[in-house]
Amino acid sequence: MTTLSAELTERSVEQLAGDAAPRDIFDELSKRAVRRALLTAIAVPGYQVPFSSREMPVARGWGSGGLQATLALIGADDNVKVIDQGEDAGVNATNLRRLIVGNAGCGEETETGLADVIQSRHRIPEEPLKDGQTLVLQVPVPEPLRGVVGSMDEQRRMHAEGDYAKMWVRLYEDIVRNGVVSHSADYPCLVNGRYVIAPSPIPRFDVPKLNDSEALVVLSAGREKRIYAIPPHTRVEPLTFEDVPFTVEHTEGAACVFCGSDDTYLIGVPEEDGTTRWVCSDTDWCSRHRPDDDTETETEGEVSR
Amino acid sequence: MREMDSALDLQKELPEGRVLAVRGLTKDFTMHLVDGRVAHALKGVDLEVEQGEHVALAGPSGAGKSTLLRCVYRTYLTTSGAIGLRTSTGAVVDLATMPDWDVAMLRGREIGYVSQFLRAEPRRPVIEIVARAGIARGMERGEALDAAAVALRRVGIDEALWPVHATVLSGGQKQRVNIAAGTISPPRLLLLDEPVSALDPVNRVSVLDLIAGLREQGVAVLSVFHDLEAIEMLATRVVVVEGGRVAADGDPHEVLRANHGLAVAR
Amino acid sequence: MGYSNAKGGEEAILAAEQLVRRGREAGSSPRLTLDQVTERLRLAVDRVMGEASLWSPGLASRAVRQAEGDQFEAMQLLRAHRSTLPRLAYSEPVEVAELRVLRRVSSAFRNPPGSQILGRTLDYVGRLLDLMPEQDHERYVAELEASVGHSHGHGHGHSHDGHTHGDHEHEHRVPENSATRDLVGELQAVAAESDDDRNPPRVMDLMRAMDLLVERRTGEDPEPYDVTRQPARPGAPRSAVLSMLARAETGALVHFWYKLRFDPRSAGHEIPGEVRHGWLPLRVNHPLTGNPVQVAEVRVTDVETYDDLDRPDEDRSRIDVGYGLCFGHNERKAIAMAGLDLAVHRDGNSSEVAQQVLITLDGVEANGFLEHLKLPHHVDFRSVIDRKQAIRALQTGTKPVAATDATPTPGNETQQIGALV
Amino acid sequence: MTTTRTLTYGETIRRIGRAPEDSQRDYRRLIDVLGRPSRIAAIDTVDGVPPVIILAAGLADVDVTVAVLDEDWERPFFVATGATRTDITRAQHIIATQPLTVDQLTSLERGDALHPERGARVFAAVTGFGDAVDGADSTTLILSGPGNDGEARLSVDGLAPEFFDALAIANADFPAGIDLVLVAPDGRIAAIPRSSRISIEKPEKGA
Amino acid sequence: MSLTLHERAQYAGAPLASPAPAPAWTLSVRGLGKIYGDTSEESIAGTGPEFGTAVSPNTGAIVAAWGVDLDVAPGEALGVIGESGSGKSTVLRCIAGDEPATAGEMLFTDHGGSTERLDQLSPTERRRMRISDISVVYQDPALGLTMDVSAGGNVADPLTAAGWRNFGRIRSRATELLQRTEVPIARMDHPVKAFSGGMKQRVQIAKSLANDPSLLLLDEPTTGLDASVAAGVLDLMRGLLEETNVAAIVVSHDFSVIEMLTTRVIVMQHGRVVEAGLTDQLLEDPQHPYSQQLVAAARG
Repeated sequence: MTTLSAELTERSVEQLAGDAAPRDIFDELSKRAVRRALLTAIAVPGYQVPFSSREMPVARGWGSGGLQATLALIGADDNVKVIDQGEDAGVNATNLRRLIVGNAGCGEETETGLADVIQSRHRIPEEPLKDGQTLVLQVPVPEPLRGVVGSMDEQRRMHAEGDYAKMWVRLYEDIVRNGVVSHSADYPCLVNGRYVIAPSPIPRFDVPKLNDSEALVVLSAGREKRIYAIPPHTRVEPLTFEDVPFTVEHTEGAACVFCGSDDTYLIGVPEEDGTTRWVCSDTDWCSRHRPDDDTETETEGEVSR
Repeated sequence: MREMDSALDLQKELPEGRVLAVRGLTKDFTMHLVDGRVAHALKGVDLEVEQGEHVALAGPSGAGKSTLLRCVYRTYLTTSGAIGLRTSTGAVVDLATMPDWDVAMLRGREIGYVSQFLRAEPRRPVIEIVARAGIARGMERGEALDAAAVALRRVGIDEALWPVHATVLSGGQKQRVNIAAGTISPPRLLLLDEPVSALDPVNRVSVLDLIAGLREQGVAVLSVFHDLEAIEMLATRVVVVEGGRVAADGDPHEVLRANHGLAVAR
Repeated sequence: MGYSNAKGGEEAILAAEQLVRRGREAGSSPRLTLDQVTERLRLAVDRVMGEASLWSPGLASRAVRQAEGDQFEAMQLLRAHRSTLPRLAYSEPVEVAELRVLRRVSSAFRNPPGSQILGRTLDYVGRLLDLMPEQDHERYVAELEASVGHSHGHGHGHSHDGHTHGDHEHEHRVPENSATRDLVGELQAVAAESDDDRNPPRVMDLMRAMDLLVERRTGEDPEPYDVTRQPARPGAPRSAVLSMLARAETGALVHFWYKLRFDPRSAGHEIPGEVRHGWLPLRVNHPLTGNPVQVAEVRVTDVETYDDLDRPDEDRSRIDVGYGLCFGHNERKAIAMAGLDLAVHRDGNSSEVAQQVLITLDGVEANGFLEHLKLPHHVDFRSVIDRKQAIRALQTGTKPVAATDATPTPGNETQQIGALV
Repeated sequence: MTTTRTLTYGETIRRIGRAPEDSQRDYRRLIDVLGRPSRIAAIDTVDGVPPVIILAAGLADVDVTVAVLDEDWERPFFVATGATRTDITRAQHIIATQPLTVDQLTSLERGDALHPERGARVFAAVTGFGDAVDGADSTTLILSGPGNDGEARLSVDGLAPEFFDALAIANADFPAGIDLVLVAPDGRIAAIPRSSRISIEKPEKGA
Repeated sequence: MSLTLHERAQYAGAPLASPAPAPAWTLSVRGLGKIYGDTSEESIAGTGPEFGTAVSPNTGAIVAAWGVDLDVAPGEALGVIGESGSGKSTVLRCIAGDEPATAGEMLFTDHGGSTERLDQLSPTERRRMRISDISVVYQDPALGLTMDVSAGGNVADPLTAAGWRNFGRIRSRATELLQRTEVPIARMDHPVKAFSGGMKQRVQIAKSLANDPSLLLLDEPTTGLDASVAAGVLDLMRGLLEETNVAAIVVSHDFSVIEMLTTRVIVMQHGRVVEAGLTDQLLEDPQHPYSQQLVAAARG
């Protein structure tokens, strides 16, 4: 396989890889490698495509995969939204956002509806995503079979042959032993009726949002160097038995103290007196659904751009 | 090794009405574990049994009577010769050379075999043993159980014994269970090897009546009895076997008288 | 003179030592002062103290300098030095609830009681190589000082333990984005006020209130297992596990924790309820009055972590707790310790995991045994060759060589390995 | 459908190589159509260079093996992108300015269940998307599968129905298979991932 | 040794001219061979009963089985008997797909009538056959069961593999099968590692019947169990074989197992079939010296 690179003497690397942007943290050719891997991921929904994941200015396990996917997708005329556990202001989200904006020169946005690319850790925004938007989920462990069988060769064989019997046996054992499927976040799902995936540690509450979504969902695992995707309008079903309905996190009577919502994902804030104050995990959605006369917190209206 | 009789000749040997035609049957045993010596148990036997006929084999013990029966039932492999059988469908087969699977199927459907040498199946209730024979005949399970009940009553096995494992029964009871199994429905060919030897007089008479009754239903019977009285009562023909050959074949009374030298073990 | 020749050996060793000593002083840069080590390489100092299990920033910085930055060497030096110190008394049990927090974060709760105190951490600082030219350093420090404006006083400034004013953080208010301000609540990016008693309520108490925890308290309060006096063996109580973890080498702990993540039995991972870095008072009983007197303060990192019990033989309705505490600011070590404390508890204290935690994670032991391979082994090797030749003789059918008259190895006098002069 | 090259060699090279912001924009449009088979989008064209070359150039570098089935554009492409050239049966990316024959299609690497990522990606030039007035050279495909809410239609001009029959067969044992990107001269693009089930709508009038 | 009229193909392992016409065999195997090591022609010579060894003098390869022919019909159980090392388990593992055969054709017809050449299937297809067409009960339960999983879970494994997705139906099917194999239902949710040897075999049997296989392979199912437990398992096995129309191959070194479960049997020695016949005929009138030896040892 001869290469013509020998003829490239006079062409500098810059022309090939684009001018190194002053704040570059991720070179152009690495972006192309991620893009090529993502093309396969979209064409084979749910298959974990191995890709040349590179170290980022955030530690492995802190979003290096999501960052590479976002940087490969985002353009200067895009708006990026970055959340962690549903919060734009989370310290981790803030750090990632400033790295992305710094590198891509794109706009930043907290309103889900106005963002072109949304990078998130452990949550899918409450606001339904629209055609043209892309959700990038940070993934700690891409392999749903890790807790089922130890050998990685056997895991690959099971995916290649669509042989997930052992996974179903685990669910059966779970129900038999605990009366309920005790698998909490990162609930295994079947994509396009073919591949079982780990949807990243989103709560069960968010899993239905992946089914038949208008937006493209990209799941990127930097440490384990795998990227996989759920194209729009693709069937995503949580693995459950027909007669054991898929239940989501719900606490009777819990409602957000700020916006009163009881059908968004709420988290309990323990009070000194032992009671629990419930608040929306998706802080941006919450701030936009407050009764106008909410006196408790003075809404400062315009959200920082 | 003689050229195997082609099935065609057997066709001729088994006209309508004839059930069994043994032609040139020889049986040798090669005992590799001793020194490879060969025992010639049967040295060329010809024999027929018509439908409804009861041919009794007589002769001293060790003459090859049981061997002959076992060759017919294919428990023993025939060394040479043919064992023609005309089945209830009219097909003619050679039990000596028929493939094993076909023999297994045919035995169940067409041949009854009652012998004291049969080992009772372990841990099998009496009713189950007899019902299995019915199922092998092609009966449904329910039908087979009913037939087994009838057969067992006919040989005087009390209902209390039905759930009992056959292995724990007395010799006589086991023999009667075997008879019940062998005659659960009139087989095409019935092979009897000392069917009444272990029975007390009362049961002996009822079994002999049973056997006699089968003949009237067109069953071809080939039997081995030491009990001359039984032979006289049942047999339509007697074949005397001596030294692996047929010594005499004819009317029971004549043959027995001519061979009064037959030692009869009471 | 042979590697093993009595007289010659001494000369070789002395020559090697000279090389080391002269090497350390070579180079044009000025000698590294102890303060520079403690101030600029403070995390190296913290780590060595942890792994040598001796709290003495001063001695530890000496060890780091002497070891020229080699972590294992520094740990070895400090451990050996520790052996020269007599053990005069035992401190009173330390109540970790008294920890005066410099930094305290919880992964399990968004707003833990007493709020998240981010404090000084690299977690959210861009991990990019700083290529600022040396000459710009002065201006950079000046700007840093200016941006701080008022600077907090911070009490524990006595210099011997290596803390200078650089330890505090300027006020870093959460961005004025109203949507997040009230919801993030009391996110305090500010370092704990050094003098007021920064002592937020424990997340553990909250978990106990929710009655979700496996009850591991047995009511008794046994003397802790002293691994320096009684070597730890599988089956040893939890206190032995905790102290071995505290002395373990950080890299070994991290890798062993990571390895467990790939075993189906422990594939999931725990969630830290609390990660704290701060000061702990150390008290001993006054020899005369008999009541406890604070004699020192020790800076530690401790972690309390929670795991969703998901094995067939475990109570699925409960959560189990793991704990880890180590000297200095070494969060990755404390988190790994807590995780492994949990793993040992769940697998049983004579399980394979327990054995590995108790036996294989000590840096001084592991490295010592590894590097011992450099010791002469020619006696054993000669014997190995002998057996090989015997077997080969059998395989090739040549006359079996009697053990005694085995042909000696080629060139049978020990090889001359002179010190590299 | 090769454009007569009026550009100097150096100029051609410069135009093929896509600047980062261009290849990023092309890519977003590509994954838009790949994620929704039958959707048509458009990339910015560059005078004198076929759009299929432009789109493929934006994704090419030394780490991808490429086969360019066009004598005129082959050398400039490799000089401009530094991609690794290989023959059609081993290439990860195939760039076809002329319609691929069925034999060429069946010779492509399809990967297997253990390595779907080895399946080839074909950038094929087409004359249009159902623009031909009389629909003469047009094939209407019925696509279903991920990305489509039920069935969707895509008319493609310039590729014979047999080509799509062969594609359907090549992608029959999913996840092995080939992903197809279609590029019209005016820069419009569409794509058919291997996950799409393809059938050809029989034209009403005659064969 | 003089050969009887029946010097037919079944004796001394010569291949039958064509599969017996009568029944549609569930499995018809011709020329099955497995060689560990050099699989060339050279390895064959010098191995087999006549040479008293399976190790090839030329190449040192182990000819574990060679030229093995057998057929088994629906509803029938075929016995394969021989001492350890005779190649009987190797034959079974090749049929089961646990090991690739070196040679031979294996024609399989399920009770739906569709036919496959097992030896031409890919490993993936072979594994799919093991879900609902061919089941195996191993001598060592650990090969057939997942020890940490409950008895019910182990039976659920093939059901879920076959696509069962209703928990209630899976549980009742598992319960029904475990009851049929006399496993106490109160213990169906305990991990099988806590079960006795006999009970583990009963769970294995329940699991093997989960998807109504067309062919059941039993590899020394009761070896290693103490007599009374073995008897229970054998009675269960006999009942199941009689009730269902499954074709079965029973590998054993124990004639009482063969006698109880099978109608026909083949005898293997040093990798070759030395005799084939009806089970009662082999016991009463064994032809081959090795068969006579086995019968004498078993029957005395």
